[in-house]
Amino acid sequence: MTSADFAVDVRGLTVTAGSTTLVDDVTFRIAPGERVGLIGESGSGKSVTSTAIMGLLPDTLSTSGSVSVAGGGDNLLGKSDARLARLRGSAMSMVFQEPMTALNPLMRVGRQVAEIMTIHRTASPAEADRRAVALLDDVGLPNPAETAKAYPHQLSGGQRQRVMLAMALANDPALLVCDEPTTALDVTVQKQVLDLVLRAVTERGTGLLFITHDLAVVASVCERVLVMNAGVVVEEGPIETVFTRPQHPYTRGLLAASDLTATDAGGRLFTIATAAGYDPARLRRDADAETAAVDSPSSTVRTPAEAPAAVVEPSAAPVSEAADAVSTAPPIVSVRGLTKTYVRSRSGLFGRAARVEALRGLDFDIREGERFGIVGESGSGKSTLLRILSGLDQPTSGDVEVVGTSLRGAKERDLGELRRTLQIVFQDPMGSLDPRMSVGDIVAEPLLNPANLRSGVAASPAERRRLVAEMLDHVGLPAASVERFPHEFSGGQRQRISIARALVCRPRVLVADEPVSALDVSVRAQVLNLLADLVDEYGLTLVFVSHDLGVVRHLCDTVAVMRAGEIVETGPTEQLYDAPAHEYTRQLVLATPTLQHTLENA
Amino acid sequence: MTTHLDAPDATGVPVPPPTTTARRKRARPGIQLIIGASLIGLVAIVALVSLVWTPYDPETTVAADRLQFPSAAHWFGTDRFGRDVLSAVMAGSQITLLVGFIAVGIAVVVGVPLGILAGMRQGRLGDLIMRGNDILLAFPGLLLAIVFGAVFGAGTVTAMVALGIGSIPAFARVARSGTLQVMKTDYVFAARAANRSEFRIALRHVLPNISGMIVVQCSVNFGIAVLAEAGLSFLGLGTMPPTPSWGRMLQESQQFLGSYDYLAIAPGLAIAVAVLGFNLLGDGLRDRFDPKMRSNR
Amino acid sequence: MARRLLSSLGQFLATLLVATALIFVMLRVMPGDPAVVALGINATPEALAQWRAEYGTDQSLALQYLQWMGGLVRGDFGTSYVTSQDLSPLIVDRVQVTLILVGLSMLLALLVAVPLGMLAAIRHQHPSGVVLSGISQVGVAVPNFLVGVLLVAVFAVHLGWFPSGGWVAPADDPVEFARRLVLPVIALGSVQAAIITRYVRSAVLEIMREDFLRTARAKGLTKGAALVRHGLRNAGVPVVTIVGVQLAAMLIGSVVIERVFVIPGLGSLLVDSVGNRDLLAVQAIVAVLVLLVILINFLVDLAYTVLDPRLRKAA
Amino acid sequence: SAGSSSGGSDTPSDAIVIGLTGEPVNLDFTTTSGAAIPQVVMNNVYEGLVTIDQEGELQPQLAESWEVSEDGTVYDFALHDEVTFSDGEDFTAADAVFSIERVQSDAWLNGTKSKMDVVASAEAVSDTELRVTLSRPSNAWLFDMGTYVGAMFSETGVDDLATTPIGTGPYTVESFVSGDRITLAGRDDYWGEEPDITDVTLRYFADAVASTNALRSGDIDMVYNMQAPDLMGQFESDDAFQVIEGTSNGEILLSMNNRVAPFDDVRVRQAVMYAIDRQAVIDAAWAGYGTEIGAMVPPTDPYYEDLTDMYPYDPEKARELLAEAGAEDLSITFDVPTRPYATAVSEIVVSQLAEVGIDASIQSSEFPAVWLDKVFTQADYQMSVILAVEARDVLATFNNPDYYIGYDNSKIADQVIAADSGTPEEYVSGMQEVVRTISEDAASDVLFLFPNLVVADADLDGIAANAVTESLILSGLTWSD
Ligand SMILES: Nc1ncnc2c1ncn2[C@@H]1O[C@H](COP(=O)(O)OP(=O)(O)OP(=O)(O)O)[C@@H](O)[C@H]1O
Ligand SMILES: Nc1ncnc2c1ncn2[C@@H]1O[C@H](COP(=O)(O)OP(=O)(O)OP(=O)(O)O)[C@@H](O)[C@H]1O
Ligand SMILES: [Mg+2]
Ligand SMILES: [Mg+2]
Repeated sequence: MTSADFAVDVRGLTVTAGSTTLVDDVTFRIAPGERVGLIGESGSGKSVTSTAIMGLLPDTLSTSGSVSVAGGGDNLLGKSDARLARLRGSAMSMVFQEPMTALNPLMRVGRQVAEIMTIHRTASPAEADRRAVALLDDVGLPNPAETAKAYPHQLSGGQRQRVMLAMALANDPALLVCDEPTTALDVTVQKQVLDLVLRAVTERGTGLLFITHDLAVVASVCERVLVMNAGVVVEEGPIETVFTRPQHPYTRGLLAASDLTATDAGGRLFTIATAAGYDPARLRRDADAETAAVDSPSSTVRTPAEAPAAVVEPSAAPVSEAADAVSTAPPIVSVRGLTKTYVRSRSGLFGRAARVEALRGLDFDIREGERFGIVGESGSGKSTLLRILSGLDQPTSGDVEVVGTSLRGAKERDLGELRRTLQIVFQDPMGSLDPRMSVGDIVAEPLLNPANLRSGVAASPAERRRLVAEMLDHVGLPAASVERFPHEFSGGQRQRISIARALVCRPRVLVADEPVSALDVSVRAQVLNLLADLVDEYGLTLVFVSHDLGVVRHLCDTVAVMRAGEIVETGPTEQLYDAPAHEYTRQLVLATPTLQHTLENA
Repeated sequence: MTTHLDAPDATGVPVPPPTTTARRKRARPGIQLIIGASLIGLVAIVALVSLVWTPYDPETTVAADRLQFPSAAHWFGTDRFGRDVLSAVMAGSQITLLVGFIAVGIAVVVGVPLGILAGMRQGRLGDLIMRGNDILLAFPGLLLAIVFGAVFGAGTVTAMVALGIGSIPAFARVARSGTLQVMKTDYVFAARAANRSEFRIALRHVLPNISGMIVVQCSVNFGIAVLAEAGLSFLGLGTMPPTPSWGRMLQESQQFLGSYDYLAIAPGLAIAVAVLGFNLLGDGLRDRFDPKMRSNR
Repeated sequence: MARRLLSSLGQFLATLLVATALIFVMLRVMPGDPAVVALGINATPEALAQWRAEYGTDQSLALQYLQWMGGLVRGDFGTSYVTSQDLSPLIVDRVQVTLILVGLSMLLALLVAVPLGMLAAIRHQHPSGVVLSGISQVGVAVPNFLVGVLLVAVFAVHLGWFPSGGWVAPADDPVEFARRLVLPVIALGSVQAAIITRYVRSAVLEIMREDFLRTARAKGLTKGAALVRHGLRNAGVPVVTIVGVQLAAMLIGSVVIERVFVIPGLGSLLVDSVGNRDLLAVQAIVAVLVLLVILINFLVDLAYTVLDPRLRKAA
Repeated sequence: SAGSSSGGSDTPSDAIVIGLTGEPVNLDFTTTSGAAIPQVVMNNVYEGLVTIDQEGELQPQLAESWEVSEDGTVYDFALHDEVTFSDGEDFTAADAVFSIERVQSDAWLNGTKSKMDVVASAEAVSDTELRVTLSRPSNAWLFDMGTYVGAMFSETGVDDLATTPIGTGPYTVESFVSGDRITLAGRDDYWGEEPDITDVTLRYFADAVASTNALRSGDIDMVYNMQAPDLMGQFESDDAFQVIEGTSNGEILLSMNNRVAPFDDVRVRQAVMYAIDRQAVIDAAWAGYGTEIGAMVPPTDPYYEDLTDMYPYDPEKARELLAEAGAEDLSITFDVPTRPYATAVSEIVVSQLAEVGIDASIQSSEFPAVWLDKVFTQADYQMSVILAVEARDVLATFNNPDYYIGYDNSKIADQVIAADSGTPEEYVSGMQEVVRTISEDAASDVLFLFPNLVVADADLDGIAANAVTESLILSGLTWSD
């Protein structure tokens, strides 16, 4: 076997846990320098596949088939840990998803990078230290000599992921496996890291196995893609082909659900179930149009492409109608000079408190019936703002008025009106539901306080049961759900429970903090459709936070862009996208990978 | 001290996270849980039975029957006053359980609300509670028991109360760190947004979600209390005669080591069984409440 | 770092202040008139009054507290009511004994527990790991005085290999000192070893699930090497915590072993002084024990900072 | 250790290690009570004018001889010449005067000082001649001079009695490691016969088992006054050891509070006397060691009389007496000090009382502090049990209505004075009468005479096993080979 004709060769890889098969007969081969993507929904077996290749599966799982790595001899499956250890980090290496936990918190990062060279004796300790700094420089870390002496917690997520990458590339492996390396990162940082991976593997001729659930990302990095569903590779081929002419319905479904610019005849997003009416080819055509738009920022109006009959252009139409009505309505939320400074608790009698300026002077209005989006990267203060709007936290200074209640210095008893009119949906569908309460109790909880009800009179148990049942029906959950507990539901269903709880008292304002970012694309579309429907149905004012521009664009008519506690730009959605006035907004738009965009580049 | 690191608590038991996934799957109870529960069950049943029946009266001395080796009449033999050792071991389980229950009970009743309060009211009040807790931490239960013995007279009650007070910090810490985690969850925010009072939140959300950790801590401290009571009785500062107590039986048996070993074996085994039972139960519960740990044991 | 230290120090002192006040008040409510205990059952009222005046027990509480604290600051614990001896040298002696006993026992415990705990964690699915774990589980459940009594019965009385107890100062006779310490250190250390083994095991198990350990393996380290190079220090924090907690508990818990082996430690002195109603001695001993516990907590705190760079910038 | 087989170490034959229980808190018996101090220092460090021998007889010590005046109030002592204190000072009659007067002064706080009340004056006639004048004749006084009240101090050596006792005895205190040991060293310049064993270590054990373990493992050579009689059996069958049951002055006294119900009724007290099977108590509580004596007078006292038949074990009679007193189904509390003998005895006593219908519930009183405070000082108790160790303490116990027993001494007070002031023969018969009266009134129940159990290496000779006074006399000890 010559080591030149493949970076990795996987044949009939099957992984089982007891009687369940996690990965079923997977076969693929990556040529040196080739970039292959592996996509699929959560739980489809992507990570198991990649860990199996690295030989890092827990002992409780059993494998069959064969895995060969360039320079690693024949089948690695079942080889001893010591034998595999010689290959890991030299012939093949891996970058993991969670940059926060993948590095040893107690070791300086320079040492961690140098270690991979000393382990494999590819450099003397002193040489390794020196090369580590060079590698950190290679991956674009500022001031590499200093950075080498830092501990992981002193670096940002993106920086840590660069360190991981430096580590992975140190010994020039034939194969680099990246398991969702950018999922935890902001879009702007994601773009930098992706560019870096791309450049590194191209320069070194490294074979790349890139795992992600984000179709746009895979399109921007890889040449070829494997689509995995329930442990089986259902489709494989060049990106172009697979994404524009998918053969398998599952692939088509993924594409449809990922495309937030396409809606069906009813103006609703496609889901995997409704993907039949979706034409993937439009991506290619859209991409062309998009390029045009970005290329000529002067053109503020987007020209709808010649879409097939079944596909109607994004929600632009209904939204702009609403927008007109909205602009005349009185503000339901009014924010002036809002600041919030957190004082991290002192660590002792003489310890000085650390101050975090989470919000630094915000001004904006939200009008009745408006769909107000807030985008911004992690830590920009989005959640803080929402907490203040919903009266869960106090502003440090400035005025906030929500439905006529001034929140500055408001006591809990002054907030009755606010609590009745404004409700929240949170990001993590599991974390926002008390695992110890039945769904019925969870949804009924807001009804327990008579102050929350329009009537102001306590609801009888029977009344409560009726309202809960009605609400569950509205969000599309079976009536029997009442008796069950959150863990018995899927992520999408949990988010429905959360929405039901928020709406059971019929609020006028719904505040949603990244309600879909923890969800798979397939479910994401369903929840977004539901939200849109309910907002219409109940005539809600929506305040919607997301870091995903696509989602905001689909749902909101007005967008505020936040950065480091400030709003850098506000305006009608389309205008902001098409003619970003602020440099940061422009960066954001450019950094966000969209299928159209990347396919065009491919 | 600034040991508010939400690292391990006072007894050093790593704090399991709140049981967000507690009900996940009805996993089969672990072997530790089964053994632990059986041992404790055994002790509890013996204690209950001894309330109404023991083979002989454990306190009545029969001079003629002193120091008899185990026989059909006296399964575990008799002690130097001619009392039946089996009866004494059986009755001794009452004291053991009582000390455990009261000591743990005091610690839970005082420590848990304090911990929850400290966790929910960060700031002055919370700081104050935890400072007080740190001070209390400087007085180990055994030290309190010895000093309280001097102040109030040594005895079972003093021992229970002292051991209970001594374990308050452990519970306050566990409760506080659990509460801090629960308070960060979105379902607490949701409950706030739903206009629920802090008291209701404490009752409906915090308490149920930290109960797993508390239960684990209880079983750990139960074991600690049993051992401490035995140690105190050994020093003559625990349960006073004639009430049978395993620790004192062990202490009295010392002079018969080498000639009447059975006198030491019975109470020694009884202590080990009870403590082992509680420890296994604690470990088993921890595994159950902390699914992360489950796969690894 | 310096600020953190300073702040810990401040808390250390504040805790100490409150704790001493607590001790003082607590012991004043202790029944039993020290004068009667000291002078015995036939003492005349005049003699009692004279005694009280001499030792100042007839003064106001606040004054007595201030005097006591004043002494403490100067390292003077006062003169015992009962023994008429200067307490400071006595307590210094006893503290040394207890610290040697406890320190050596903890050392032994760590030497045994760290490797065993790791082994039990690495082999948690193999029979050997399960057996180790079981042994430690049983070890935790055995009262240490029982271990002590058995050790004496076997190794001192039956085999005669070691003395059955007693204490010889290291300066007087280092060999005898060591010989006499063997059994008590084993008795106290073995139970601690069992306890710490369990904590090491669970800390290592915890670490073995960490992402960065997987990273280490992905770098080319075998399971064991990854654990040693990257896991141990991380497991250090929980282990340091339990060592601190156990040390604090042993300071007073060793009294039982001191009793079994007739070792003149601080705990025995406390129990004796309580029995003699030697108020000042009890007060001083409790203060010293509390000071040591607080000191241990303080050191544990510092150890965290040394072990974990994430805690350094706090404050 | 010296001479012992198993230890293996070969300490020279002039050394011994003795295990004791009950450590002295300091060495100053003039201000601190408790038998542990005189146990160490009397006859070893301090000497008296006279001493009490193993049979309880008075023997001359620092006084070569003495004469008593016709009326029994003037004592002329002829003192030994050439006696020196351990600080080098000569012992003279002036020191004796100083010592006697010191007991009467404020410097002496211990309650036993009242024993010197009877002395009117003491004067040094010459360096070797001492005259003591009593305010009235007293048979008890000279005996008391053989106990620690009669210890002779040096005028210049009383500054630091707590740690540095200075006396004329054969030993000096070399070191005192509290909680562990006291070492004594033989004096080169002792006036009398120098002891064979000059290097004595007294080790203190909180627990009897630890002391016998130390003996078995060869750490110590003798356990004196052993508190775990059940261990004796093992040593009796072992040739390497000798076991001696000496007598003592200590009576195990089941005290009843004569001033409070139900024990203010003599019938109830008598019922208790009949209810107790004393031999059974000795057998179960103290493994058969101990002697029934029937009253608070040990056989070594001159006025001893066997009164053991006065209250035979007769539960039937006890029940009758109780019925007569209208005290059936009696419930009492029993304050038991936390001492091994007391807990052991109490468990049997409670069992026996239960048989006659007295329900005694045990209440532990920490000893000494709580017991002294509650039972002794405040007399806040119904029944208790205590080992009364002081020599000739029957009068101290019963001839004082304010004492915690609360015995109404109106019947005996005059008899006592008469007896003490009379001739030795009158003293004996008078005291016997007093004791009989006390017993008839069942003032309290003397359960048994506490044995002084000694286990020692078989090669050790000269063990003073009878603890007639508190003192443990070391000077006679010698290794047999
Ligand atoms: N150690 C294991 N034992 C048993 N089942 C496992 C184990 N590891 C993973 N699985 C199961 O294997 C399936 C595939 O998991 P995998 O982690 O590969 O999914 P994934 O595609 O990477 O998902 P995600 O996008 O969420 O990372 C899941 O159902 C998971 O529950
Ligand atoms: N309770 C708090 N105490 C101290 N600092 C806080 C607190 N909550 C938030 N912060 C800080 O305020 C800043 C803004 O946080 P916020 O959670 O609002 O950001 P975000 O935009 O929602 O980020 P993400 O997208 O990651 O959710 C961050 O630097 C954060 O660390
Ligand atoms: Mg994955
Ligand atoms: Mg957020």
